[in-house]
Amino acid sequence: MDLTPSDEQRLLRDSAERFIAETYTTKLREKNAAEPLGFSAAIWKQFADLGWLALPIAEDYGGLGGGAVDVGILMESFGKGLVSEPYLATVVLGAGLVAEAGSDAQKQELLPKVADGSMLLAFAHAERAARSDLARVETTATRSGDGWRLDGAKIAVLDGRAAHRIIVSARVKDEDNKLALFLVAPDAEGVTLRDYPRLGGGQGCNLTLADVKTSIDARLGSADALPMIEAVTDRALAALSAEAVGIMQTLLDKTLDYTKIRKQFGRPLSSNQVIRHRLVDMSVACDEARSIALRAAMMADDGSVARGRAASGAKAKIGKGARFVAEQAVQCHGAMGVTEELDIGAYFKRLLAFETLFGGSSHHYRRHAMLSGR
Amino acid sequence: MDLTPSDEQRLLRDSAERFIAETYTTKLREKNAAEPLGFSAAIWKQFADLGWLALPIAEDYGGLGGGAVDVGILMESFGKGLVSEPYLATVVLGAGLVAEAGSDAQKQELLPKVADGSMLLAFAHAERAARSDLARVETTATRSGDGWRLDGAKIAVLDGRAAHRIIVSARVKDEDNKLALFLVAPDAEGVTLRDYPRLGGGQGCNLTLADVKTSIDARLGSADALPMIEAVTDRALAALSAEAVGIMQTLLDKTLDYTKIRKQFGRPLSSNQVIRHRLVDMSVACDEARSIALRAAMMADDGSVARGRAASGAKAKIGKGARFVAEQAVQCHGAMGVTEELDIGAYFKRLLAFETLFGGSSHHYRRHAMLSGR
Amino acid sequence: MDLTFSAEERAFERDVREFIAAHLPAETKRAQSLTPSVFSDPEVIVAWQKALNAKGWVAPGWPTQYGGPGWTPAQRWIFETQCALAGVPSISPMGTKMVGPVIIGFGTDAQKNYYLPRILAGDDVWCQGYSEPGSGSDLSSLKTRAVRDGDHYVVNGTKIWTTHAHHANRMFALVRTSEEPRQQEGISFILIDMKSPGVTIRPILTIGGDHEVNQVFFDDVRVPVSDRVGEEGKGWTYGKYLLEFERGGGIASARLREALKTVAAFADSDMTGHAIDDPDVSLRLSEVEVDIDALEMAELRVLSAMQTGQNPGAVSSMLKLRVSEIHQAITRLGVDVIGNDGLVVEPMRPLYTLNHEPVIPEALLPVVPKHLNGRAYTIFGGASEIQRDIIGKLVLGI
Amino acid sequence: MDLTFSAEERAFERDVREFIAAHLPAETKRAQSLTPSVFSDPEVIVAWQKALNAKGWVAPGWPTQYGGPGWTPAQRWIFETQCALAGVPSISPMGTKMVGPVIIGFGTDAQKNYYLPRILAGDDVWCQGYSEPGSGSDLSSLKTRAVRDGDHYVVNGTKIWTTHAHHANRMFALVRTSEEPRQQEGISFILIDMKSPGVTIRPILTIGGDHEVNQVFFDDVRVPVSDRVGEEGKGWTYGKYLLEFERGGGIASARLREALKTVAAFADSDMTGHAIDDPDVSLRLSEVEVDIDALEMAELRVLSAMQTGQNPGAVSSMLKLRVSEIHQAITRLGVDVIGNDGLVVEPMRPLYTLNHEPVIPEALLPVVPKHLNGRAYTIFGGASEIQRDIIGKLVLGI
Repeated sequence: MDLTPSDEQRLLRDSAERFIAETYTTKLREKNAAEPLGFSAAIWKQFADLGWLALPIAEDYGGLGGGAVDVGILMESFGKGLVSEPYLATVVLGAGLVAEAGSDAQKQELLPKVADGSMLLAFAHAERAARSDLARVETTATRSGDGWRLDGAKIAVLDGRAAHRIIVSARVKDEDNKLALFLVAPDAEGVTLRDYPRLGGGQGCNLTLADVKTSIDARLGSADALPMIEAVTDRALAALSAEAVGIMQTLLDKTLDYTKIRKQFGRPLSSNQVIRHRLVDMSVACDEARSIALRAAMMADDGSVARGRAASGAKAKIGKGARFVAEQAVQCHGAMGVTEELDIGAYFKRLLAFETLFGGSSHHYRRHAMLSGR
Repeated sequence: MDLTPSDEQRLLRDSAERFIAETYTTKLREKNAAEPLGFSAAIWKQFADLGWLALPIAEDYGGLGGGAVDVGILMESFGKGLVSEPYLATVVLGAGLVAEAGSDAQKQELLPKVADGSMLLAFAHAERAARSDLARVETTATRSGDGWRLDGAKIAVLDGRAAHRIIVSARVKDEDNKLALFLVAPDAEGVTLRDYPRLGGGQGCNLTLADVKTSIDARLGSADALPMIEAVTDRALAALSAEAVGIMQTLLDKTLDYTKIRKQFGRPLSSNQVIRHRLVDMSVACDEARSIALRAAMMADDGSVARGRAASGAKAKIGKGARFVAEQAVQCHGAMGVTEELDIGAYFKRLLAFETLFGGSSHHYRRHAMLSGR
Repeated sequence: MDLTFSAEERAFERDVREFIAAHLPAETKRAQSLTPSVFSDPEVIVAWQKALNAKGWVAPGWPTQYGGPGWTPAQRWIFETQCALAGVPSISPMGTKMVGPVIIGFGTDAQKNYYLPRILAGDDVWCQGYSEPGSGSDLSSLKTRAVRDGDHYVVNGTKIWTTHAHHANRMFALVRTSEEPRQQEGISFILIDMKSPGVTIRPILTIGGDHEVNQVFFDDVRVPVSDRVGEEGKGWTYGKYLLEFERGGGIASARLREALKTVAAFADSDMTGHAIDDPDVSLRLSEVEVDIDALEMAELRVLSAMQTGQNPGAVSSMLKLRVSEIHQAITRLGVDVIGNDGLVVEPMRPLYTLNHEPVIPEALLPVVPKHLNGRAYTIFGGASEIQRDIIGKLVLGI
Repeated sequence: MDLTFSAEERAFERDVREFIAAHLPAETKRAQSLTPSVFSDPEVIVAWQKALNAKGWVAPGWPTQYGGPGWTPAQRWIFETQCALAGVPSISPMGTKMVGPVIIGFGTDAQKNYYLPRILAGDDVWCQGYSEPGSGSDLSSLKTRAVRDGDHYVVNGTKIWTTHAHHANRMFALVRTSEEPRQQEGISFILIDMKSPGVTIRPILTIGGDHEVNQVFFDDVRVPVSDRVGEEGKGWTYGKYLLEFERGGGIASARLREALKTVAAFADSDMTGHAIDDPDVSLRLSEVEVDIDALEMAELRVLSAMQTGQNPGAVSSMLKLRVSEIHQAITRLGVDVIGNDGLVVEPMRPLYTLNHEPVIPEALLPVVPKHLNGRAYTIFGGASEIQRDIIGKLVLGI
């Protein structure tokens, strides 16, 4: 039993923190937001060069074989910089699903390219009627000629416009409505893509699939995809939780700095006991978030119940804490906090997006309860 | 539209406040707690003389025909004194059920006696398996010879030991399990009564009914009793809400006094901004409680949906506010607050009992939602 | 005590409803529902204000001699409730609720005769010049100076968080006319023509992406001394009077109730996958509704007290606190209800000028911006922390 | 990073489990489960402490030379977890965690040789003499005076909130031995024989109806100077050292987890009409469980840091804050779970001496008293407000 990071993990943290501090400035963020895909190809290349894209990919497929804790270290730093590169979509979700569900041939084809930065992926799963229920999918896959035909509508596809392949979940009519995953090219006929700037950075899109034809080998593996989707989503929850920790910590740090300097009625804001105690509560929330995010990462490879409880617990608790920290950071910044003059608002929005993604706190507390047999 | 009290209401408030301030002291409270029935017969006589027992009883039956707002004025004062006399059990619940469900003969027999103080009543409805669900009753009533036979177990019967008649709810087997109410003498054969001091003052008892025989006219009316139980319970919720307002206000006042005088680190506690703002939040909670309790009283005779939403809304919201005020009153009193040295603890316990009685806040928010068609 | 209306009041309620039905343009209603900022743009309000002015209903709080309708508190309640029910945009408070009462209370006859009818007609669009960079909720520290030069003041300095400065032709402002040991002294209340040479405006985007507030710079701006309201150096008193007016909650529960109903309707629709089936959403709808019930009763108690001539007093800070918190609870619930659709940012502003099919249902577009902008409710007009200080002092004596 | 145990650690875990199974009397377990006060009565603990002492496991935090078991942090973790799982009563912290470390740190050899073995064996029952009426969380204002008279101090004054003074034969106390301009100076740390003439004890009932704390009066009580620990006038330093020890959370998550499990078991039984079917109860069980998960990770992080020689620092205030809040959330959930049965007051104390059939199931009797007494968690040992002041200062630099 040991919670001290390894030397490799310390190095990873140092290099990520340095990268964010030196490179990922507000200016870069603004530049990225103006890019057609919402991020910078040059930065993505840097990620590849630093080995970050290869980090959680198995060594057999050109990766470094890192675990969820390592990804968490990276994500926490990404949170501090509000990184908008599609790491979650491509590496955590996309490569994660390929690794989990794909055949060896599919892994050999796709994963090394993800690792070297030449392949971007996205995951199209959520549907409007499903809300946060992972099992609820109405998109259908039908055998058609020598391939598949897909029909349905997906929302909240993270960074779908940038992806070379979108992994689409659908129910296979001929197989008792089993859930399956299909690789779809975004420019395939019948695919309509409405993209939009995403709250807090990055992009998203809604996807309509009308009579979309794919080849027979577009299907990732052949087993029931739901357990795999759950496993990968739990890993995404752990990664997002770590990212949220970085965002929360940054908001706390900025608010501390601001309230120490900013004077009202002749005294710094932080001389108000009410503000001081609130900062303490924000700091407690950050500390707890760090604890529970680490726990979710450390349990990401456990059995589905323990893993799911840890992931949903982290998402739920950090959701609550993030809301508190974000709202109080804005409140303590006063009028400046509710404008785009400072980047407090940008961090606020990213945390709001965190809360929304994959379902909010009450959804995840309920999932936690359900997995506990309640 | 007018929210100013009438002259009669102002008089009622003044006399009740005066009575509590002058008569209902801590010493009387301690004396009452040592009484076998948990309250004082002399005080009950005074209540009768003051017309308080007759207050909500119809004029046709020897009462004053007052409404829920008038009862609320009285109950708020009772809260300030932590009155332990069985006003709720006898006047609000007992007489309320008789008035709602009884035949004219039953009303003629019982209500004038309640009004003059010679008849105490209690209501035995809750069962352990039902939790707060008013409709869930497993006690049965069977026709037997020329009367009824009752079997079952009731809990949380308020002031049952003191009652001359206990109104017991039961399902009538021969009438499609319709809910009905029966007048039972506590010393009837087959009735076992386990009484106990009640949290926060007064008494309670658990009741077992094993082959209890009553006369045929022990049944209150003959209609389905559930809507009547709901109506009377809603009025009890409004009355309890008003009582809670009195308790909350007293805790706020005492805490204000204490924190202004008590010094720590050389300064009064109230000079701490954190304490000051907490007192403000307590005062906001008191003010909101007063508003919503008044609303429940003013809507006590509305249709069942509006009435039920108002009553459950008040119970739910005041439950939350009461919890906050009670906990912070104790916290601000420091170690003294968690002992029986001051009466802060007594008020705390009465509010805890308030929260428990007839179901907690989440139960009542859910009932509110259900009545809203959700 | 009685929560029901008299026959006269019911008749008035009918009149108001009919008036709204006859005079509220459909496009005004749509624009209002697509407005995620705190105040509605003047162009959204203008037609409605003209109609109201013709009826004499623009300024319920004004004495009849200046054009107020002479309503009882119950009538004001009914009017506000019907407006809320119908989704009517609020008239800008800058004129009717802010500078208007100050002119009525402290202005010269010439000022009254000139400005008051123009406020009612909407001929002037007003903005408020109080806050300055660095002053926040501590207004007494303001630094914008007005130096006397003959029968003019020459104004230099800057104001910030100026709502609708970019629409306004008039500003009422607090400026420093002399240096005094007590900061509150030496401040005067003046009216500035926004078209004057030397006035420049820098837009500030809100966190929700809206252009509602600005920073305004004054560079040797000349203001006639006749546009000072009241005595020189007493501006702080008038400003405080006005702030109390601003804080004096008024009747907010009706609009909050409608905002909650809108969220509930979203939750009960396909647009959100029937979020209402989530027990948490359903329970929170009840929680907030009961909060509004309590607020409504508090507002009615204040109205009843006013009807019998009592002063509502510091209760306005308490109402301000609760209104802002309830507002935020509603907008927050909205975000949770729309779920994944909250990730969509629609950059077009104003939203009501949108003329393409949005990615998500049009009605959902303002949900997230409203929540974002709504964080300002506990900051503007005296932050909640300041309100708690005030309540502690005035109500609890601590 | 790794959350699993090594083979050695798993073997140790087995040893502990077997030891508990062999030595924990059933009546001790019942008494512990029926104890609603913060600390267990000495009579409840005594048999278990004797068994532990024979094994050398009484004081995990002590150096081996004084009888500590020399465990690694992981072993301490395992021991605490197994004790929690088995419902073992906690050894009184007054001896092992409070006065013991001060004697080890600052006592003479004679004091160490005499007192430490008696603490381990449970021969002395200790109480703490810190708080005084009026001092609250501000200990530096204490007034109990010890005046030198030959080789004795003569003590006059009073201490309050003295846990188990009525069971104790020994008190460690902070007393004023001289008047100094800085209040913290002039305080000494002395050991008082509770059987001395002039010591009287007034019981104070807690809000839950338990006799756990007392007020103690000293009327010319003579204390040998040899029973002063450390230097005269430096008592404040030792007292603070000890307070930090007291605040230094240690390993609380395991017992909190068991307390939550108990509530969950009540909720999942006929005793409560299956309260667990209430979605609110189910959700709150998850909420608190996740809070405990986070606390456990924080405790493990501190243990890991200590294993590599780092100082946990001000994190102990943070843990104290969370432990007290989580404890209160659990007891509160207990009250909500038992519903109407929470109205029943059972006046008999100690509850484990009850020998009649109670009105409600015996297991539910401590639920409400635990909640009531539990309000003290955010007050004793430095109120939460004080902890927040400390964290602000030490962690955030404000």
